[in-house]
Amino acid sequence: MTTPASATPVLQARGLVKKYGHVTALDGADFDLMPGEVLAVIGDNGAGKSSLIKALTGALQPDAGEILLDGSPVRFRSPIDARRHGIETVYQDLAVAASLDIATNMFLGRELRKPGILGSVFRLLDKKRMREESARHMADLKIGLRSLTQPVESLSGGQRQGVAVARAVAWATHVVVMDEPTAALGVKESGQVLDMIKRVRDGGTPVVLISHNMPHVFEIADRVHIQRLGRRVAQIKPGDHDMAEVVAIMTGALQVSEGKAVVADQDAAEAIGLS
Amino acid sequence: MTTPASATPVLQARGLVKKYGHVTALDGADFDLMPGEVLAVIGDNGAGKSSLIKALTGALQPDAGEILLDGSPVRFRSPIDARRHGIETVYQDLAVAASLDIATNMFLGRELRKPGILGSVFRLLDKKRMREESARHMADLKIGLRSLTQPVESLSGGQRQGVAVARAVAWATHVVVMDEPTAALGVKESGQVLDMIKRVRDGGTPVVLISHNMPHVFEIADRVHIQRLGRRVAQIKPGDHDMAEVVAIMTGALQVSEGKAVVADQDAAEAIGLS
Amino acid sequence: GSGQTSSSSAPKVGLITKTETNPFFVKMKEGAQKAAQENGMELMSAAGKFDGDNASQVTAIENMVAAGVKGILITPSDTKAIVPSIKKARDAGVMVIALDTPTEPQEATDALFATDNLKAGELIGQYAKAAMAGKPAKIATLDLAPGITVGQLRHDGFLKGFGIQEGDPSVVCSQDTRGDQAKGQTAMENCLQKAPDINLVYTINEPAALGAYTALKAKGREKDVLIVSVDGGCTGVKAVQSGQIAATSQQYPLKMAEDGVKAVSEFAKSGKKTSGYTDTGVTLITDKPVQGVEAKDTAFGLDNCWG
Amino acid sequence: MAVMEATLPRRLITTPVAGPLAALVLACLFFGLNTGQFFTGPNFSLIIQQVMVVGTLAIGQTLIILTAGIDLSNGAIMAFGGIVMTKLAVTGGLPPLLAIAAGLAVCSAFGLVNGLLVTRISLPPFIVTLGMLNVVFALTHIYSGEQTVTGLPPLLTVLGQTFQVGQTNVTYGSLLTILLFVLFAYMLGSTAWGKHVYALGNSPEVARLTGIRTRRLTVGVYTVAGLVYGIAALLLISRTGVGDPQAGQTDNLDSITAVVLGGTSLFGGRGLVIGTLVGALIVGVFRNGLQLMGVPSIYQTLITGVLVILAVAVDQLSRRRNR
Amino acid sequence: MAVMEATLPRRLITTPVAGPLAALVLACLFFGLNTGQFFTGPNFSLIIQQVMVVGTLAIGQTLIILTAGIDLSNGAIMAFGGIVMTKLAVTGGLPPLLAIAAGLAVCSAFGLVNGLLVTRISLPPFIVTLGMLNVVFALTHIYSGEQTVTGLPPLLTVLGQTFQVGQTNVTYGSLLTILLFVLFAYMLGSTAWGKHVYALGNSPEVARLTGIRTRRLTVGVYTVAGLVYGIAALLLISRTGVGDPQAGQTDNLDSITAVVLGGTSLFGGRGLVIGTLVGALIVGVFRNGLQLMGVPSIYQTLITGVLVILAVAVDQLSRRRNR
Ligand SMILES: Nc1ncnc2c1ncn2[C@@H]1O[C@H](COP(=O)(O)OP(=O)(O)OP(=O)(O)O)[C@@H](O)[C@H]1O
Ligand SMILES: Nc1ncnc2c1ncn2[C@@H]1O[C@H](COP(=O)(O)OP(=O)(O)OP(=O)(O)O)[C@@H](O)[C@H]1O
Ligand SMILES: [Mg+2]
Ligand SMILES: [Mg+2]
Repeated sequence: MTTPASATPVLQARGLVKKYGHVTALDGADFDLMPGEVLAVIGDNGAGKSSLIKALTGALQPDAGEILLDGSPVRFRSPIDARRHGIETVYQDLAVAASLDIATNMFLGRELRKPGILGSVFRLLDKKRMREESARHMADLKIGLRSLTQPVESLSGGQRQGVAVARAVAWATHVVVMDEPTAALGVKESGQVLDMIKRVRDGGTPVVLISHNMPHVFEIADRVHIQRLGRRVAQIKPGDHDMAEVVAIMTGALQVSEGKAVVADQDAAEAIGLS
Repeated sequence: MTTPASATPVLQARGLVKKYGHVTALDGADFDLMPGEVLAVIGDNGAGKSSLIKALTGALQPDAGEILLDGSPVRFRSPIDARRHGIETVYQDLAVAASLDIATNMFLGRELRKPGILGSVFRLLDKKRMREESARHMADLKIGLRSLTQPVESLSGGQRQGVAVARAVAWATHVVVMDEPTAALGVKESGQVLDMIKRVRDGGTPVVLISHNMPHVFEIADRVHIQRLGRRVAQIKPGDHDMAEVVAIMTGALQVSEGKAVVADQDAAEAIGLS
Repeated sequence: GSGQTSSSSAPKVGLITKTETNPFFVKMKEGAQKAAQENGMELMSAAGKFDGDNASQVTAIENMVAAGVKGILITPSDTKAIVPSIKKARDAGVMVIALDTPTEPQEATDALFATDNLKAGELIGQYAKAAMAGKPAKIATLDLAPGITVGQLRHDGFLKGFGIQEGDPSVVCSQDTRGDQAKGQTAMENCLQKAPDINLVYTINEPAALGAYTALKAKGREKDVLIVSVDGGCTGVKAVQSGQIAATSQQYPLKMAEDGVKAVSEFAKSGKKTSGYTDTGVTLITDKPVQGVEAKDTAFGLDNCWG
Repeated sequence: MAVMEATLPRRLITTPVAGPLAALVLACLFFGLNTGQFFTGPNFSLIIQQVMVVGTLAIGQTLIILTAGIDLSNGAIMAFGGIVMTKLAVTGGLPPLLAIAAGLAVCSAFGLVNGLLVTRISLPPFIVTLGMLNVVFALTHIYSGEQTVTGLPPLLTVLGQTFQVGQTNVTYGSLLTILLFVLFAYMLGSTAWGKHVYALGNSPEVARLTGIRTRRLTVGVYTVAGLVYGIAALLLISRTGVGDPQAGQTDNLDSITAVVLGGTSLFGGRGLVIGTLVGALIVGVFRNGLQLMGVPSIYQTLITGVLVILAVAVDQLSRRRNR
Repeated sequence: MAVMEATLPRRLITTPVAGPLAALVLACLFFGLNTGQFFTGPNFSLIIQQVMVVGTLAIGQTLIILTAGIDLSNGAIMAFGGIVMTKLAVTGGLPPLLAIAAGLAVCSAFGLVNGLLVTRISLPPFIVTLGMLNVVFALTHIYSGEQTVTGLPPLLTVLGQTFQVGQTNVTYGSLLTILLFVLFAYMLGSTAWGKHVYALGNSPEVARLTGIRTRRLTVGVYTVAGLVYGIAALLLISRTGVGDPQAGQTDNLDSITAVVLGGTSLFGGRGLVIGTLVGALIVGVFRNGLQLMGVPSIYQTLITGVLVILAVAVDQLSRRRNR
C-alpha cells in the first residue's frame, strides 16, 4: 500500500464487500481520493470498478466496509445523500431520461423555477433559463447539438454521454466521479472532457475517473488506483511506471510491493513481453 | 477521392441519404470496402458513422443511394438479408437479449438442434453443444466469465460487449462490421479484439471498424474512411498521414485533395497546432 | 375427510345468485340466512361475477357438492348452460331448486320458486297502454344487456302487454344499461337527443328508471313522460310514491329464498323432495291506477318491498 | 452551437396528441354529416357530461401510466368514495362539506396504500390494483349494505347545476373536469414534479441515480390519483343524484382506453394528459353518435371495437409518415 | 476460463417459480388445516377442472405477455369459438370433428388478425385486443342470436369424461390441460422458437438486429395463442355441456392474473409457463378453499383481493432475500 500520508483523503473506503448471488463484485476493496487530484481507477472488465464507485456514491449499499468523507464516517443511503455532500457522478449506464429533452435532463432533480410568485406558489419552471444555461454548459464542453429540445433518445451515443458529463461537471462542488465518460466520445469530444476534468481539478475539486484508455489515464491522472478481482491491488503514480508495467499489474502479471513492481506470475509476464 | 482502382470493392455504397425529421444523418455518403482489408471509419460524434453502417447492413433503409456487394447492386430489407450474404455486425447499442444467457445469445437466430429425430421432429435444442462452442469462442477472445448460464444483463458492460463481438466473429463469412466494439472493453480485452480482427482479416474476411480510439485505428487499419457531417470527406492510408493530421481532417480543419492534405480552415488548423 | 369436526354438523344448504351485489340477490340471501337459522341449517353462498356468468355458477355448484350440501338454491345466470351441471349435482343426491328464473327445460331442477318475469313485463305494458289513453306513443326501452334471459323476458312482456311486436315503429330508441343508474341516465340522454318527443319509457329495473328520470328532469320533461319499471325494491317503490316512476311490477325475492330453504330443510329431515313450480307472485304497484289493470298502492308496496 | 427551436406548426404536427385529435375530428365530421342532432351545442354539452366521470378517472390513470404503472382499482375506489360521501351526509348526518372531505380522504388513502404496496414491496402495479379492486369492491358492498343512497343534501349535487353559455347549458361539473385537465397539464408539463414523473416512467433506475426520490414520488402519484378519483366520485354523485354501490365497475378499462387512445404509452414516460381528454371524448363521441344514428346496442359494441382500433391506427400511420 | 454451472438446489431456489409455488403450498396447507374436505383426491381433481379453462387461456396469455404484449380478447375469442363449434355441430349438422376444426380455425384466425394489427400497423397490443374484445363479443351475440346451444353430440364433450386414478375421477380435459402446459414449457424452454420469443420480449430492436424475423414471430405467437384459446373453448364446452355466448367475460383479467401470479413480468421477456399453471392453481385453490370454509361470497372477494397481493408479496420478498 502506498497511500500518501500527507493529508486527509477527501473520500475514503475500507474493506468494501458486495456480493451478487454467487458473484463477488467487491471483495474487501479500499479506496482513497486525495484533495485536488485526478485519480484514475483502472482494471479489467468485471474487476469491480463500477461496483466500487456505485458503493461510494450511494447507488449501491455495500454488504460490509465503511466509507469516510473528509475523514468522518458517512453512510449514503441513496445517490441523493451523496449528491447533498457535493458528490456528482456520471454512471456507466448513462443516467439520462430518454424521452426528456437535454435541458430537462441537465436540470433533473434541481429544476429552476421562475422568479416571484409564479415560481414559489405556482412552481412554474423557468424553461428558458434552463435551456440557456444548458446551452452554455454544453458549449463549454463543445458538444455539438442541433437542438436542445430534442429528446435525449434521438441523440447519438456520444452526444448522450456528453449530456451526462456536462451535467455532473455543472453541479459538483466536492467530488466528481466519472465511470468511463469518454468511452463513446469522439476524439474532439474526448479531448474536451479531459480538458474539463483538468479545469475541475484546477478549481480544487478532486475527480475520480474510470477509464480503459491508457493514453488518457497517463495524460491526466495524478494517481492511479488499480482494481483487480474486486480489490485494490495497487496505487501508483503514472510517472513511476510505464504503460506496459501498469497493464501487467492490472492483469496480475506484476505485483506492487513497497512502491516497486515485482513479477508475480512468470508465465503471464512473459506472455506480455516483460521478464 | 482516392479509391484504389485495383479490385472490385466487396461492399460499396454511393450517395446514401437518411433523414430523421429535420436531422440529416446521412447526406450523400459513399463507402468502399476492399477485399481483405481492415477499414476504419472515424468521425466526430453524430457524423453519421452508425447510420452509415446500419444502412449498409440492412438495419436501416436509406432514403436514397445504392449499395453494391461484390460489384452488383443489392438491397437489404432487414439485417437477416445482410446476414444471409455473410455480413455480420456488432451494433453500437449492443445487440444482446438481456434476460437470456450467454450461450443462447451467441446462437440466437441460428440455434443448434440435437442430432436425429429429437432435433428434426421435436426441434430440441442442443444446449450442451451450444454452451461448449460458446465457451470456446469466448475463450478465443479471452473474455473472462464466471458462468455461461448467467443472464447477459448481470454481466459488466465490457463482458456484454465481449459477447456481441465473439458472436459476430464466430459467424461472419463475408464481411465483419463492428461499431465501436472496444468502447467498453478493458485494455486486455481490447487487445484481444484487435488481435481477433487481425486474425479475421488474415483469414481473408474484410473488417469494417468504427472507433474513436486513434491508437487502435493506427495500429490496425489498412485504410481509414473519414466521415464528417453525414458524408465521406476522405479516404486515407494511415502511413501517409500522422494522427494530428487525421484528426484535423475529421474536424474539418484540413481537407484532402489528390491524396494530399491541404488547409481548409485556417483558424481551426491553427487552433489544433497545425499551420 | 368427513370426520372433521371444525365445521358444524348442521345440514348445509347452498344459495347461488347471479351476482353478489344486486340488492335483489342480497335480499334473497338475507331471507335464506334467516330461514336457515330458523331451521337449524348452515347456509353457504356463492355468486357469479357478472349477470350471465355461467362458469362461476358451475364452479360454485361443484364446490358446494364437494362441501356436502343437502340442497342448492340457484338463480341461473344462463338458463340452458347451467343444466348439465345441475344434473351432475342431482345425480350426486343433491336437491336443486331454481329461484326467480326457470331453467330450460324447467324440469332440470327439482322445483322452481319464481316470479314470472314475462308477466311482470306484461303488467306494466298493459298499464302503460291504458295510461297513455290512446295518445300516440313514442317509446324508449332501457334494457339490460345482450343475451340475459330476465332482461329479454321483461322486455318481451312489456311489448306484449302494450300490444306491439318487436320492431314496432313506436319504439324509437332501445339501449342497454346493465341495470346501472349512471348508464341508464346516459342512455336516456342520448335517446332524448335522438328523439326529443319520447313520451313513454320502459326500464329494466328501477335504478335504470331513476337514471332516465334524472335525464328527463334535466330537459324539463319529467312531468310529461311516463316511466314504467320492474323489480319492486324499496327505493323503486319510494320513487313510485313520489311520482318519479309511474308504476312498477313488484317481485318477492325474500319469499322465494325462505320457501327454498324450508324445502331443503324438509328434504334433509324427511328425504322428501319438493317439486313443480311455485309462483311467488308479482304485483303492479302504482298510486295512479288505471282501468282494467289490477294494482296495489305504494303503501302496500312499501310494506312488501325489498332492498 | 446552433440551438434550433422547433417551430409552432412543426410542434403541432409532431405532438403526440395530433393523431388522436385527428381521429376525434374525423369522428365528429362523420357523425355530423350522418345525424342532424349531432352538431348542436346542447349535444356537445351532453357528451362532456357523459365523459366527465371516466375522463376524471383517466387523469389519475394517466399519472399512474406515465410512471409505467397501471390502475385497475380506480372505478372501485370512486364507488367507495361516493358511498362514503353520501352515507355520511345522509345517514351519518355530517355537514355535506365534511362528508365530501371524508370521501376525498378515503380515496386518497386507498391511493396511498396502492403506492406503498408498489414501492415498499416492489409489487407490480397490475397485481396491487387488481387485489385492491377486489378489496374495495367488497368493502363498498359491505359498507353500503347494497343500498343506493338517496335524498342527498343539495350541496352534494351542486356540480350538477348548470350555467348558460350562449344557448347551451353547461354543468359546473363539466367545467371542473376541464379545469382539472388544465391543472394536470400544467403540473406535468411545467413543474419539476411533472418532469420527475416522466423521468420515473422512462427508467426508475435512471431517475434514482439522478437523485429523484423515486419511492416518495411514486407514492405521491398514487395518492394524488386517489384524490382525483375522489373528485370523480363527487362528479358522479352530482350527475346521478345518488350514492350508488354498483358504480364504476367497467371504468377501469374505460379509463385505460381513454389514456391509450390519447397517445400515452403503456410503458410509461411518454404521453400528455390532454391526449387523455381527447381519448375520453373519442369514446364519448362514438357512443353518442352511434346512438343518435339509431344503431342497435350490439352493433354499437361491434363498431366501437373497430373504431377504437382505427383511431389508434390513424395516429400510428400519421406518425410514421412524419418520420 | 472457469465455466460454473448452477447446481440443482441453487436453481430450485432461484427459479422464478419458487415464490408462487411457496404461496400455493402455503394456501393448500391453510385450507387443509381448516376444512376437512380440502385434502382429498376428488377435491383436487375438481380444482384442476375448475382452473383448466382459465389455465389454458393463460397459456396463450403467457406467450403474448412474454413478447411484452397483452391480450384482453382471449375470453371473447374462446366464447366465439365455443359457439362456432356447437352451432355448426348442432344446427349446422356438421360432423363434430369438422365443427371442432372450424372452431379452432376461427380462433386461430382472430389471433392472426390481432398479430397482424400489432405488427403491420404497430398498434399497442392493449388497444388491438381491447378493440377485438368488443368486436368478437358482438359477433358472438349476433351469430348465436343470444341462444345457448344445447343438445351437443357426445364427441364435443368427450373431454369431460373421466378416468380413474386410484379412487379419484380425473377428466380427460384436465389431462389435456396438463399436457398443454408441458408442451409449451418444452417449446419455450427447449426450442429456438421459445428463445426467440424471450429475445423479442427483451427488446424487439435487439431481436430484429440479431436476425430474428420479429414480425413473423409476433404474428405466429398471436396465432398460436388463438389456437390455444380454441382448445380452451373445447374444454369449456366439455365442462358445461353447452355452447354459451356469455362465457369468458372476465377471463381476460383472470388469465392475466394467473400469468402474473406465476411470476411472469408484464414487461416481457421474463417468466415461465409452468409459473402460470401455479398461478392459475393459486386462484382456484383460494376459491375452492374459501367456499368449502363457507365464507360468504362478498368476503371471498375481499379475501381473494388480499391474498392475490400477499401471494405476489411472498414471492417478491423471497427473491429479495436471495439477492
Ligand atoms: N446487478 C448485478 N447482478 C449480478 N452480477 C453483477 C451485477 N452487477 C455487476 N455484477 C457482476 O459483478 C462483477 C463486477 O462488475 P462491475 O460492473 O463492477 O465491473 P467493472 O469493473 O465496472 O467492469 P467494466 O470495465 O466491464 O465496466 C462482474 O462480474 C459482474 O458480472
Ligand atoms: N433514431 C433517430 N432519430 C432521430 N435522430 C437520429 C436517430 N438516430 C440518429 N440520429 C441523429 O443522426 C445523427 C447521426 O447519428 P449517428 O448515430 O449515425 O452518429 P455517429 O457518427 O454514429 O455518432 P457516435 O460516434 O456518437 O456514435 C445524429 O445527429 C443523431 O442525433
Ligand atoms: Mg464498469
Ligand atoms: Mg455511433
